[in-house]
Amino acid sequence: QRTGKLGTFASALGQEAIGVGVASAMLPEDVLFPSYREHAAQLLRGVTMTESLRYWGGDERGSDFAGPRNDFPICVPIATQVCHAAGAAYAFKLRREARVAVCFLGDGASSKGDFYEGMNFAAVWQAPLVLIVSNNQWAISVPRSAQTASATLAQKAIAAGIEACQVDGNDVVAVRHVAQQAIDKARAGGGPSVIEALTYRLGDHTTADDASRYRDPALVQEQWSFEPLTRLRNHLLRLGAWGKEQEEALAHDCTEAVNAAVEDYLATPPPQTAAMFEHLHAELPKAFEAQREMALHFAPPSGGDHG
Amino acid sequence: QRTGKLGTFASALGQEAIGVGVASAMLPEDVLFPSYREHAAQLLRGVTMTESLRYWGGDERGSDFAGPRNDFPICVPIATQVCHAAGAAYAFKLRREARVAVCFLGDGASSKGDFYEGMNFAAVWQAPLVLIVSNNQWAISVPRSAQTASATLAQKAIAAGIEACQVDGNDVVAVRHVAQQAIDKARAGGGPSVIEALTYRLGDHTTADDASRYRDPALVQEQWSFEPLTRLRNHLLRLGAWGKEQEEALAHDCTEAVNAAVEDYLATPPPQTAAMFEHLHAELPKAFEAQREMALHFAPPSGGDHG
Amino acid sequence: MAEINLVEAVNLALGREMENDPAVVLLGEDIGANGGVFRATVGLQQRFGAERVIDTPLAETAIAGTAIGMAAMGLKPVAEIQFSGFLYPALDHLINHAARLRNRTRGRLACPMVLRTPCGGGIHAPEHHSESPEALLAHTPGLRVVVPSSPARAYGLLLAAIRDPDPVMFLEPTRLYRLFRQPVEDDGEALPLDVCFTLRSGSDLTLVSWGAMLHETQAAADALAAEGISAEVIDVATLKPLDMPTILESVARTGRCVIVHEAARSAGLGAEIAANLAEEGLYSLLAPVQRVTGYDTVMPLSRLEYQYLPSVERIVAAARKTLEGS
Amino acid sequence: MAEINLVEAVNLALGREMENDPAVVLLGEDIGANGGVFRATVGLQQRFGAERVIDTPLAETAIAGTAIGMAAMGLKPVAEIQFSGFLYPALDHLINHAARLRNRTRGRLACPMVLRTPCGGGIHAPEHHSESPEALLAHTPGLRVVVPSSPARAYGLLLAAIRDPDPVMFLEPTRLYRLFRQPVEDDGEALPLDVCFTLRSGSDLTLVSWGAMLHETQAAADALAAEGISAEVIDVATLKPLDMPTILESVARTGRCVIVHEAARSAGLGAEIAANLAEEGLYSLLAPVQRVTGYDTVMPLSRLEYQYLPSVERIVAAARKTLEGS
Ligand SMILES: Cc1ncc(C[n+]2csc(CCOP(=O)(O)OP(=O)(O)O)c2C)c(N)n1
Ligand SMILES: Cc1ncc(C[n+]2csc(CCOP(=O)(O)OP(=O)(O)O)c2C)c(N)n1
Ligand SMILES: [Mg+2]
Ligand SMILES: [Mg+2]
Repeated sequence: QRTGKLGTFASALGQEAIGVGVASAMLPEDVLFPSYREHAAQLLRGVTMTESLRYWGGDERGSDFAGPRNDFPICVPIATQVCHAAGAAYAFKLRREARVAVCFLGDGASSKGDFYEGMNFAAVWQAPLVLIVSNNQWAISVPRSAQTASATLAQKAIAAGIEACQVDGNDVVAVRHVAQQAIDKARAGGGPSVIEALTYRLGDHTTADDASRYRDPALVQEQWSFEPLTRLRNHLLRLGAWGKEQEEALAHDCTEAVNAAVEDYLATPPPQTAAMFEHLHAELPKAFEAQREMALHFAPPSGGDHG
Repeated sequence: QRTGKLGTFASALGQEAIGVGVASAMLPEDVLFPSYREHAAQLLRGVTMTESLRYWGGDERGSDFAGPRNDFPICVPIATQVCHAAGAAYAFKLRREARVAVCFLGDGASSKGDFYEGMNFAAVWQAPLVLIVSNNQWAISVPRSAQTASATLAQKAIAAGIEACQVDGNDVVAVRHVAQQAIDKARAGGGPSVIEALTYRLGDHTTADDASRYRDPALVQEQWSFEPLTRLRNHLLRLGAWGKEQEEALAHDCTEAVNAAVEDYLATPPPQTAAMFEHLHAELPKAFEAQREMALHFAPPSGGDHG
Repeated sequence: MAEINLVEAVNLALGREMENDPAVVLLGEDIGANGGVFRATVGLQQRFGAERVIDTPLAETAIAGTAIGMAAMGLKPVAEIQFSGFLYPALDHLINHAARLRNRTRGRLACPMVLRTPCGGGIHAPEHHSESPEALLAHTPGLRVVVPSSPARAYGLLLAAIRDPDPVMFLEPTRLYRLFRQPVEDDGEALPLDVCFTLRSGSDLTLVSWGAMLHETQAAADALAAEGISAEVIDVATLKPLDMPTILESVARTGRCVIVHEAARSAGLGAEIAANLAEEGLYSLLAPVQRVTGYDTVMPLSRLEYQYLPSVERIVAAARKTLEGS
Repeated sequence: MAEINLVEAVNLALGREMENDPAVVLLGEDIGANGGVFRATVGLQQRFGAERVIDTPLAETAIAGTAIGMAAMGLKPVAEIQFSGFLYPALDHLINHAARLRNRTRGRLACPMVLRTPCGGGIHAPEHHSESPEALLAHTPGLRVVVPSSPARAYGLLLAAIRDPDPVMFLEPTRLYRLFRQPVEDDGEALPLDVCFTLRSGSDLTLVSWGAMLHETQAAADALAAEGISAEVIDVATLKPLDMPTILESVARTGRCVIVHEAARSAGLGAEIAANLAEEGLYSLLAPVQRVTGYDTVMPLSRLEYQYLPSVERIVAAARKTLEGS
């Protein structure tokens, strides 16, 4: 946004362990239903950084994942993805496929009817659905305490009669453990589960947000001591499974990968005007051809502008 | 319907005790948000049988209650009334009025997002709302067991962090007792509650339905032994507080009242064509005057036809 | 060949396509054991099982939302919204997701679903049961909108809707469900989803309508014929995408057009047709276009509904108006 | 007199009316401490307290639904839907309840609520943030629909909307929020809710638009003026009820009309205006009506949005077309 090269972006800062723990417990044939904040999960699923940059840069091609062809694109209308995931889970069950629909949502999303209705359908169907509620304590400026009077978000699953648990969302090992259990259970026909992963949004809501307007930076400071990467590093160091060299090598590899992705992204030819009409329907109805002609007639030679 | 004098009608057969028990615990200044089946509650609130007949006969004037001026009209879009009731409860709280919003819904309605979202808002607001879930075991042809996997409907309140209980909905005394507690608590600023009143739909869903298509009449027969009026009668008889004379007197009074109401209803002049435009807005915008003229121009002299 | 009514034709098409294609599933409220409140799905759960004819909990948002997930994963869900007034909670999923999934993913995922819902008034139904929401759907890019007006077209258009690789909104006029019978062969032949049907040719003016209103429109054409006025009658059938060439060609011949629909006038689909005439057909118009529509008021309860719905008298009067002074 | 932009004008009107009328309450997501994602409500919670400026949980259905309950009980709720794409879950309550409560109860209960939502594209916002849903609302009997195009009109029309005894949908073009400033006096003067505003008079053709598109439309009028073509520019402002007399009077003088809007073409509000011209203004039309609109495609992500939105070039070209051969 600031550079004009990217649009609004929602950072996962502080809650990366959830995406990693969950996605690492999924099989390739499972299907991910991501919110806009679970980049970690998408990366593990095989969505490339270049694709993510394209999407956030304002280009639909960013959702045409080369890797996980069946994963859903990022869902912006909050909680609606829960219903889509429940329907997908039903399809798997109907076809006797050992696949699981894994869906991410936030604490704010847990207030929306879509979450409740979708969860209830999946429960009645005993469909292979795992719902991960990433409770980062904030829905933009609305704190968890103002979102609902329920003591936990996990207990919302009681309303649908399904199993739920809370987990320390900043402990990647713990997340992986409970996610594996829920996914295995779903795959085995045991029905849906809800996992409330407790974490904290360390960054602004998005690059368009300024959290200092509504939350005390001191609160955020405290939370940095639970930051998941530091915790994992310390854990591995204690185990002697990690050291300065690996750290540097990893940092180096990441920088390389990010730079390569950014270059790729910047080298992407702009979307063409005709793209607006290409995938409206499998085939463009005759009735809209004139509109396509007009769009092409008035199209700038350059194609689309920068995000 | 059959006589052509009334439209579709949803009978409360078998669940009259819920409406009576709840409405009798309300104060006049409280506000009722009825579903289409809680005639008993509406009657106690002062909605006349003539008004009900007008509504079900296809005449909006049936919702212009002479008695409870602030009560909401019957709500047909399932569960939406929960949100309206939550908003009304907020208004009472904001103005420091000791009034309670009492809202009826069914077991099927408890699957809808509106129920969940409205309940959650009221809980966050600690607003004076009492939700009565009349669980009559059926949503048209869908049995309670297929509606949700949760063991009870009362436990759905846990999702919003509010108090709930189950009550024998065919025991008018028990219903009155728990309703009084919930309403008093709400009035005193104690926040919302949910009451699941267990009952059974003894009749067809509506006069347009034929329940024999989807449920075994034998099941219904069994349920007749729990029919609330019989139970109340037996109870009063045991107490010696009721006898043949009272029974006959009551039957006589009821028949009189019903006949009077039906006469009243049949004597109601038909709605006039202009009525379509009278209450669209407080004042009809100029833009629609021509449409009004046209409607009047083509109006049959008789006015509206029979329901 | 069996003579069937419109709701039986819907049932026939559903059964036929469930036979043809194991990916087709039905979901909705009371569509199973009860066979649907209008009996559109009667017998299908017995035939295809409860896994393919799904009685859902009471939640229209989730009915639409789960259908999208099913469709994206290769099923061909046909969702039923029980009555037109309960379509609104499904709109978010239809507009934000069903209509866009293909575009959003550049064709990687698609949404081959059908949403069936009864529509329109005229059967003295309760409140919120007599809506005509077609314009809301037709305004939404990515949705096809179809309204059949006869058993034969209901059968052929519904087959086409189910086979279409993208979301189709299929609105069934309740008043026509049992109004008349027609021989319909269960031959699995679909009808095209992008053409109007000319039900009657005429030379003096063009009457354009769809759904239940074609009943009044045809009656009006008869009344006009009795006066020696020859009216062409066009059934739009597929409201989006709209087959304007057929309508423009007709008006080019007749020079006069009356559009009839049940939905409220303002920003209804009749406006879109009239607008196209003002843009593409202006020079062939010999008289102002007339719209005979529901009023911009709330659909009244049953006792006044026939004063809200366009009547034969209103259509005939509008037709005469286009012929005034000629 | 302070020079303010459109979002500041919205804030000014809200503050003014909350001062005037204790029944006015605001509810929505992030409107309190955060002052709204577009800063429309900044400072109001501090001024009027958290009981009157309510940060709700994340649920648009309940935001609309609870506002209806508040309004029926005598409050004057002004609900904010955070972004246009999230209006859809509120439609059921708006269409089935807000728009009908007065009619259903014969005036016993009413719904004096305002629903504010940003609308339109052009600010490179994320997916689902650039919708133009005005036609869906304008098609709904019982709703008023208002779209301001300047700080002064935003102030005056919003005051009128809050004071109106019935539901008003108030769509705020995000692209105009900060585009320009204008002196606006906080005099509590409301503007009428049923008239168009003629922003510029002309004799050769009439340009009709609303909201952000008036920016392009005015620029087009300038470009045409440079060619010696005199264009009248009308801001519809209140889309429902529609002030057709003003538009018809203008077209009667100019004989030519170009309608510009951002929403998809099919069954957009432009169709309603063009339809009225074909009905009431046919004989004054010297050339086919032209609509310059968003395409019947999904609003693209930011990199193509300016190719979706009507451009000055497209408006000028359409204007020239109406003048061809004259
Ligand atoms: C239906 C809907 N309403 C509002 C928004 C605007 N919005 C985007 S993110 C957000 C807060 C979501 O909070 P949460 O669910 O906790 O997820 P988080 O952002 O914390 O990951 C809101 C209100 C939206 N995207 N969708
Ligand atoms: C939103 C919505 N969907 C569907 C319907 C049609 N419908 C009317 S009653 C009913 C069943 C309701 O069951 P329940 O909530 O248990 O109430 P009951 O009829 O048993 O009193 C249905 C599906 C409706 N009125 N509203
Ligand atoms: Mg959050
Ligand atoms: Mg029930």
